[in-house]
Amino acid sequence: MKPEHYGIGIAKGLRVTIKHLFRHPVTVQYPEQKLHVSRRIRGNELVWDNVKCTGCATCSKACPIGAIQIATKIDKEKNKYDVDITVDTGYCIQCGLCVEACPYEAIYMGYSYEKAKYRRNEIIQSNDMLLPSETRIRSGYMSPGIAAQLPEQTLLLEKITEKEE
Amino acid sequence: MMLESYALSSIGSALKPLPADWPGGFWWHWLVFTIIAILFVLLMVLFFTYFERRAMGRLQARLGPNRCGPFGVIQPIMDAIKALTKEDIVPYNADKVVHWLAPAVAFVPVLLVFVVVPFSNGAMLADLNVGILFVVAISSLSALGIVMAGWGSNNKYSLISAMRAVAAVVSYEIPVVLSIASVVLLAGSMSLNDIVLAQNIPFILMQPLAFLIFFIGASAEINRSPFDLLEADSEIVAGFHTEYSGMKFALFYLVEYAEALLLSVLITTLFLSGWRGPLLPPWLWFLIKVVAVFFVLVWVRTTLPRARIDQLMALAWKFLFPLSVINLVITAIEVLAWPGGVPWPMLFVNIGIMAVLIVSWSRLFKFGWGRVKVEA
Amino acid sequence: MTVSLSGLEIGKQLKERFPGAVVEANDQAVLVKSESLLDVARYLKDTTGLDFDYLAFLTAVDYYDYFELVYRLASLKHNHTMTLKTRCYGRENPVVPSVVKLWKGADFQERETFDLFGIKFEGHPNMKRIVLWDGFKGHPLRKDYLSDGN
Amino acid sequence: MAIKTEPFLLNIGPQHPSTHGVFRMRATMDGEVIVDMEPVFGYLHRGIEKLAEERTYNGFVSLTDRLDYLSSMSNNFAYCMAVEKLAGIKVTERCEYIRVIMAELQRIASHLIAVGAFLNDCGAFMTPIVYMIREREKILDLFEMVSGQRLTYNYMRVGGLSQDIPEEFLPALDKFLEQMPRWIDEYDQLLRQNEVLLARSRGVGILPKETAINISASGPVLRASGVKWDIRKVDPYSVYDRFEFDIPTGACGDCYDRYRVRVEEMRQSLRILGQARKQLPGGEFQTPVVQPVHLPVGEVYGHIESTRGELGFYIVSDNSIAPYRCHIRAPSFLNLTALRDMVVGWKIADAILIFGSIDIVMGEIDR
Repeated sequence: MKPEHYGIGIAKGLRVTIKHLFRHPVTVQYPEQKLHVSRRIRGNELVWDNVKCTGCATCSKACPIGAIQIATKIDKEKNKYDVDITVDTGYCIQCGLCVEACPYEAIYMGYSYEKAKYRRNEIIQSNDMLLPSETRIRSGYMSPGIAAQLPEQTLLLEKITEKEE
Repeated sequence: MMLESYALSSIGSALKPLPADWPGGFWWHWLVFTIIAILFVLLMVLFFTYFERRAMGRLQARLGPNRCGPFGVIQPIMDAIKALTKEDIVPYNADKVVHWLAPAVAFVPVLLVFVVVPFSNGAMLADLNVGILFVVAISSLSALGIVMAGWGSNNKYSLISAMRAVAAVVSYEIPVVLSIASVVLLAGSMSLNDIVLAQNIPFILMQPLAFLIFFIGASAEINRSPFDLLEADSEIVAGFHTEYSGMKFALFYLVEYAEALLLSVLITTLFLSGWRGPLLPPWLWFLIKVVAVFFVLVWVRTTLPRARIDQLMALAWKFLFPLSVINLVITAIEVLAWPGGVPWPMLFVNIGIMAVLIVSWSRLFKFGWGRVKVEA
Repeated sequence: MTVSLSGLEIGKQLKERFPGAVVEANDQAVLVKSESLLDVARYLKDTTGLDFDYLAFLTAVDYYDYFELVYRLASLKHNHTMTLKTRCYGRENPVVPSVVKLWKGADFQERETFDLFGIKFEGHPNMKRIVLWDGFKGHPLRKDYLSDGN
Repeated sequence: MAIKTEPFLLNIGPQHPSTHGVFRMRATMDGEVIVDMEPVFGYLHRGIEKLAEERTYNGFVSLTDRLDYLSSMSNNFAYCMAVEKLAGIKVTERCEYIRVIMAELQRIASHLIAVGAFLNDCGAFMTPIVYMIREREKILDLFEMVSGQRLTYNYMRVGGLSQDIPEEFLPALDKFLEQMPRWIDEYDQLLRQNEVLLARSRGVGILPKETAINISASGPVLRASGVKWDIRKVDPYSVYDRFEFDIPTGACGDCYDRYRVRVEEMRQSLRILGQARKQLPGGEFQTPVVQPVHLPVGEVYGHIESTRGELGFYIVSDNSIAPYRCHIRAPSFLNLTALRDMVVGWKIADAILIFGSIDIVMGEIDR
């Protein structure tokens, strides 16, 4: 038997760790440094397009959780067909099935991810709160047109390229 | 850091070796060095916690603490404030007196040991002529605190940890003392200051095997990785300090790092020629060496997995103990063979012996044992 | 490629060996009586040529009138599989024999089936709930289960 | 034992640093030695099998992500394959290849966590897992690119995929395939020969071949015991019959073998990925039939080699829009059966190690 196990494995391991001392750390200092997320990110808070929406409630049926409620009514005084949408983002699991199901591309996933709320009732959003705005950017999930306008995703693959041996 | 270095430089140079005409004589010396020792331990522990987290972060391709103050240097102070302001929880049914006493009992011995550590030539609180015996005797006392903590917490994990502590400390004391004995043989004195003075060649070269045994044994005794079985977080949660919070936990934390500091200081003194070095002032050499040794500790901790308790015991009794006995005998013969002078042959002979012993003994290394037959 | 053995063939073999045990045998599965399940399973496991040494999974389906237990067996030796089924009747106290002695892999699965369907496995060494707590009322995977526990 | 000792009960978990979720071992200890052990779980039970009966076939895909949350892609794959088998849908070539690429990337990602967590349980303080999570992060970036999420991908659909891969995916994949082998080599250097790890894991927690088969173990746990059984080879699904790869097996089924099998599997996955990348055809990513609404009456069992073993979906259809019954054969659930036999007689430290080497995910066990 070869005389082994006299510490050569430990020495090799020590070599690997000391090598890392001279490499660049991978940590991202989050609030200061931000990476671009994927163009297709399924961020929180749905974005709703009130122009395209017909109130067909396909999204509501596709939702596996039942977080979307859609009610339509005819407003006789104004002679208008109203869509009343309520999304309980607290229940939303960000699966994107509603976006996929919508036949009119009237609902989008949100692009942002820092959408924590202080109060529970702020989580339940309806109608005008769901419209796109500066803070509610639409994500390119299932809509390549929007995806092309969003910044390119930062890849860790390209960030860590040390170790050329 | 700065304060203590200033104090060391001014007082350390003034106090060489202990001026008899110092006003107040002994008492001034006692006061000054007590303060220095306590400050040294506390400040170095603060620095070490920062340094360890930072170094470990970098070794793991992370950054480590970098938020509080420039480069995160205030982090240990913030941690201390947090620990002080936290609620102190004593578990229900705990042995309250023991639970309360344990952190103090663990901390005092560690602090005591620094009495005999020379920061510069003769710059120490007490130049005991049995210094090394004092170190060995006192330092293992802190295991008592750990046992008290384990027992007093009324927690099974803590109890397991306490039992491990007793076993580890008792068995590792022997190889550690034997390896120190060979150093003492070479130096011809038990005073730490004299040991440093004897190291024209650092003893790490003269006694590589003793150094290795001391390093392994002492890190097992102070439960540094890979022998951190007392607080093996993946097995017994946090070991003896599972049930401690707030300041009491902080004291244990302090003990842990003070022990690591003690280990670094002892290795510096015993094997790395202490405060001696060219160009730079002695106290700076001392600090550099201490930090360097601590870095090796951190490095090892980052890399190695943890041993098991029976493997820990086996390592002490089957590996380190015989090797340290052999090393002691060889050293004794060598000291007789080359009395005085610079024993260069000894250096090469010892390195050769170390290599041969380690390779041959490692043949005994076996896998897969340790299962206990359990009757159904 | 794993060969899925036809239930018809095995059903024929079983009919010769255990007359009256096989209720139905179609292309996909063999349905046996629950009393003779253990014998049939032992036969399937130990007979050379069949060697069903691997229980891929075990589960139950609630058909209101009866519970159907599905055993999917596989043989690592010959790389073939088959599905064995049995039925147990009654909603109060349905009982089937346990196959833990043959395949230890059935241990947790039988407990789970007991937990979620309320089917007792006779001969299981540790027949108690596994994913739900002990005081839980009802068996949730039954089709007539309502969330209030009735 | 000469000394008469009294056994005591130790609850390892459900909140414990290394029980990988809310798992509890009710261990009867004699000092440090475990004399009896009973696994207790169910803290994460969500009744996914029941939920499947109330969702449409496509709607349930997003819930399969929550089964084995470290390998959502494999779960999607298995479920979609089972439903397609029942509905008789043949998916396009391109879709099959993309699915295989995703499943293999997922295998690497999941094994990285498994190996890292195992080494962490072994006491290597955070280092291996931090390194490995860094590599996993690169894979998650790729997944995020195609599906928009980093953990619950919900990428595959019955009859295809939700979207085609974006154009920047393939260059990134090439880069990953080029980098990854070097990193795996480095991890091997880090701890493969480490004496402490060898002492801790060699010969510890041996699962003999016969027992492994008898307890229906699968995946790396079964293969480490020396059984050459990989669904990708013995029952090739999708397009796995077109790739060349080996099945790494262990010698005796100890913890070290399980660790090595996982590392070797990562290498084999890279081989498959390389071939799949080369052969990836163009064309449609989805069959024209997108939403199967009413599936024919019948039952089907579709299984794949998930990262943890044989993941199967047994689906009974009654021609309604939802499955009548959907049973999930969860590999970690069955691998866990072996735990008691492996643990008894070993010390508490080994128990943690053995438990870590089985590599369970609680989401899959409790379902």
